[in-house]
Amino acid sequence: MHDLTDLYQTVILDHNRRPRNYRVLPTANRVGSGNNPLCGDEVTIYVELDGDRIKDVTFQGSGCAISQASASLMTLNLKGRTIPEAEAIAGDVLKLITSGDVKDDEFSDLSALAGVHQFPARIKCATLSWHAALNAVHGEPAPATTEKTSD
Amino acid sequence: MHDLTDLYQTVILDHNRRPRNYRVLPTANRVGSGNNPLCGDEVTIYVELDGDRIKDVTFQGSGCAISQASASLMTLNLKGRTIPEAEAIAGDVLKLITSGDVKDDEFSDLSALAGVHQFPARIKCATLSWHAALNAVHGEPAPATTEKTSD
Amino acid sequence: MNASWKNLRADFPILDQRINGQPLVYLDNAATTQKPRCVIDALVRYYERDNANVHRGIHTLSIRATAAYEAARERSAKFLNAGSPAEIVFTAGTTDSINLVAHAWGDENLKKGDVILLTEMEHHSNMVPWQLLARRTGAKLRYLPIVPGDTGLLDLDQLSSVLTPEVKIFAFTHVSNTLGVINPAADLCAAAKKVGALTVIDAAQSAGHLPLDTRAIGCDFLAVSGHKMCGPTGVGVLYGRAPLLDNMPPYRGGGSMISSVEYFESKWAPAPAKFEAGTPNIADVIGLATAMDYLDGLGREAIARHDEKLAAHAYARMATEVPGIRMLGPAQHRSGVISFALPGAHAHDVVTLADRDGIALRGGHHCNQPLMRKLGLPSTARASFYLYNTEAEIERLIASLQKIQKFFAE
Amino acid sequence: MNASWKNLRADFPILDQRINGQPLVYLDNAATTQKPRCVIDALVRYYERDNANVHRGIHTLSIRATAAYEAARERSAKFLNAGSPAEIVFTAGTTDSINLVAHAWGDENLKKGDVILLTEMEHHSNMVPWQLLARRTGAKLRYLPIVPGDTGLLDLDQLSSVLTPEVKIFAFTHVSNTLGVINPAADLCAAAKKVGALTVIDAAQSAGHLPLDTRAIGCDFLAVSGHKMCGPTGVGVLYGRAPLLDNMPPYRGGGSMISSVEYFESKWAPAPAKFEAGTPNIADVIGLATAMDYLDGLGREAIARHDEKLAAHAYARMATEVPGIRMLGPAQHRSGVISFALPGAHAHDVVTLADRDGIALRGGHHCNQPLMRKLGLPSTARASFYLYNTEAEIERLIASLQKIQKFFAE
Ligand SMILES: Cc1ncc(COP(=O)(O)O)c(C=O)c1O
Ligand SMILES: Cc1ncc(COP(=O)(O)O)c(C=O)c1O
Repeated sequence: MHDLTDLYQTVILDHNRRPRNYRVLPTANRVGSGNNPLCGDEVTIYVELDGDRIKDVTFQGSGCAISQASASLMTLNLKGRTIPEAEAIAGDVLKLITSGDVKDDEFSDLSALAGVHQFPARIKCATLSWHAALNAVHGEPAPATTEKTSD
Repeated sequence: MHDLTDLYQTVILDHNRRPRNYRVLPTANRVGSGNNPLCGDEVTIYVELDGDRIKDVTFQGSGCAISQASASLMTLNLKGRTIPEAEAIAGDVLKLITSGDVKDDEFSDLSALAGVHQFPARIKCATLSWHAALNAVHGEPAPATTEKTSD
Repeated sequence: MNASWKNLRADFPILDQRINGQPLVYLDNAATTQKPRCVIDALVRYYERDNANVHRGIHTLSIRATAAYEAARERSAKFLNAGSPAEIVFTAGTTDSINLVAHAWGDENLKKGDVILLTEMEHHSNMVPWQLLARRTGAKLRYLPIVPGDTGLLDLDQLSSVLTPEVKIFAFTHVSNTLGVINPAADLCAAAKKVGALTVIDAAQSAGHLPLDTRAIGCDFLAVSGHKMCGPTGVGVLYGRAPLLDNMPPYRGGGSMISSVEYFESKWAPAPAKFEAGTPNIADVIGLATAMDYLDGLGREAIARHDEKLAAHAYARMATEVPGIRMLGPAQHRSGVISFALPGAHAHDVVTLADRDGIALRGGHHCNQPLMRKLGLPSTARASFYLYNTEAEIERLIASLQKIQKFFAE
Repeated sequence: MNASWKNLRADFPILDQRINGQPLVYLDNAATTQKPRCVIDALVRYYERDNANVHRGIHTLSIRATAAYEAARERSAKFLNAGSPAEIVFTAGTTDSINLVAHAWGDENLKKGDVILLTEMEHHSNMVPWQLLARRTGAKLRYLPIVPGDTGLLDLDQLSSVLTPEVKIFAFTHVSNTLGVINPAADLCAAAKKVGALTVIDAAQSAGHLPLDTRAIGCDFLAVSGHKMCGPTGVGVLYGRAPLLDNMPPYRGGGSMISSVEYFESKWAPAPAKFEAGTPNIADVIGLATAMDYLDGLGREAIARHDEKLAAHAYARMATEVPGIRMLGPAQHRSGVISFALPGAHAHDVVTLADRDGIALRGGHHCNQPLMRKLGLPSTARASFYLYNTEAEIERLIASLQKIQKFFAE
């Protein structure tokens, strides 16, 4: 319980060290951004939407290992999905991150995020890129933020 | 110590019941006013100044027994005095009220105010009319207040 | 929380003392209430175990402090039946809450020709912020009068003539701190809604004294002081409906209320964070939540019944057993606040003399100067009852008042 | 008060606990400090014996509470070497104090064309209130830069070119909460005086850490948070020179700040009452005065020497024993605040991992977003030392940082 390796699983450390799809996507037709004003994490998601399908998705940004790994895993898991599929996956992952309950082993690498729920201060790090990706896919212009923004 | 009769001496109860010189002074050429914003006491002092001398002095106002008696005693003790004499008496009385030290028996009735110092919340009640009287004598237009005023 | 009406006085350490040789009878509850041991313990526990700054922290103490602070927000939302915790802003007290609305909502939304409606019984804290706002914006003040006489009830017959479409905001007290009057808050809010006016309720004297349901009342804003409901000093709540808070600019600028800051401009966090600049009063917010638990443990219905019963009893006894006394406020259907005047005895003298008998009263204008002038009184003495007061204490009050009257009559 | 450096840790009950199985090492003092038992006891004593509303009361408890509250004002005046207690306004904290000045002084005195001078290292709480004021008045913001590189020292060579006669107010931090830099406050105030600019010092990180003499420094306003100097949360001080406070309009309206109220206009009480609307945070003000006694019992010179020695030691050890670490702020002549960045390990991960070793650090932008951007860092980890920290704790920090570095390098 609350063991550090619950949070920093090998998968996470690996994705943090070598984030996948960490680049601007020149063919992107949707962009979503997100930030955590309390700690300064920022992420931008680039999506190439082909009709209903996420043809490609990449990200850039700065943040902790959890947020980088979560974004990296997000790109791998949403690429090639239709919007409804992506929504379903994102919903399951957000539930997983906040509850820790792994539904079944349909999540392969994503279950590495299950340990985050034991670290309440880090949950927002893990969820940020998923919210930003949903925003991109939905064409929501406002940045996702862990606190919602106004000005 | 701290006995109620220290505060409400017979002299005070008497002056409260039958305040002396409680009236507007038609011949007044100086007027001074005072208030205690925290509790709402108000007093107006009317002075007829004849050169350097307080020919007559009266008061009106609302307030507790201490403030009424103190004002009443003030009129009796300042009437007929020169300005320097009045200043000296007022100075002694203010010291008496805050310290309780009766210098010698030069104060007859005024020593009734000595008990007030044991009741810190009531000191301002006793001093208000004296400050207002000094203001009147000095031709100070601003009302005396236990807290000083600004707006 | 196992608050219970039996042995309730033992929950309040301060009550167990003598003042001038007599057991303390604390009847100054409208000024501030006493604190049960559980509230004091919550402060101690926080400082001894969990103290850390909130929100920005990732270490264990900060996580604990943040969790407790945000739990207090949820507790407050439940206490006031707000729509969500995001409708709860922690402030320094009722005065601060009202100033927040007057600044953040008022400066943005009021202009010349608009009217701010108040009532004649408002506390200075629900009057001066609006006077200042009127000065800044050119809006005008208007007052709903009280009926002639000493009951102090609002003159509801005049409501429709003062609550006109120019009224943009109607701020009124739920319970008068001088008269003990309980105003018909839901009716006033419904009437305001009809002309499109927002409502601000000063709940300083009702939160912790009566059941208080912001949604049933239908108000837009509601202001509360912790220290008047068994909580610590220095903390209060502003309830505001979410769409209003969301669209208001901030009041104070600083840490924690921002989404992003650059050297020349900033973006704000969403409400409620937008209104909580700087390190909040963490310990006292947690203490306030504990006070809410304590009060709900006893039941706010039961507290209101207790207060009203004591007040009606005291009112009746005083009116008959203290000859010549002038009683203010209604005889019944009232809160636990009773103001009165003794002929020949100024309020300050009454309070000083009662204090000699160990009884804590208040005397003065009770931050109601205009109301006192209207009633033709420079000041009154006030006895205000709360959950720990007893009928035996009323007997001591009556005896003391009779003695005081004699003292000044002699 | 018999504070003593020997056994000082025993004065702080919270330090005696384990976090994740390890004895707590609390190094988040720049966010908030821990409270000695005497401060906690002062709160308990107040609520158990003396609790009452202040100023308007005549009964015994109210006299006691008022005396203690006003004694705390005298204590604060002495602590800051103010000219008189009337120069001490109690607020909710540094953020509240700065907002008070920006509103009450700024709205009245600034106009288009005027300049508000800040420094590049200001905390959001000493930046956003001025941004809001600039928006309201049309005045402009200007910044005194820091020198290039990581020491974070102010670039004083540029002072004369930014501190021009259009500058009406110069607000700067005494000690940086991110860099640990101690700014030459007296020199900056003297320079401001030459061009006729008022000065506002953010003393959040210096009060309770260094000797602090407002008259020697020559500032016009100075803002303090109680919770960062062993005091309770929710209370702070604004020092303001008497002639300035006397001429400023009020900030918040309400009870106690008035001289007389009528339905359509009011007159204000003199300062400091004019700025303390509503029931103040009585208990925490009293607790703050107790914290001042505690700190002066140890000696603020001695505290500053202790902090600086620990910080210089930690800085040197970290720089040599944690390869690749990027250290911010000067190596010496500094406060106890040290920010740093570990290559390959984000600040949040550093903080989470240090917490596993029982060490409380902070990670993020420390309410210094523009400064962080300027330094090219999204965030840093921060260790901040105070009087109860020890060299042995620095050893635990070094060991933990080395472990963390390995963890992310593997
Ligand atoms: C330099 C500095 N200024 C201002 C503040 C704001 O203080 P508070 O949050 O207590 O209002 C802080 C602390 O957060 C600070 O470190
Ligand atoms: C009716 C009413 N409104 C407002 C206030 C102001 O509350 P506070 O002083 O806690 O800000 C009080 C109490 O003093 C009150 O009785």
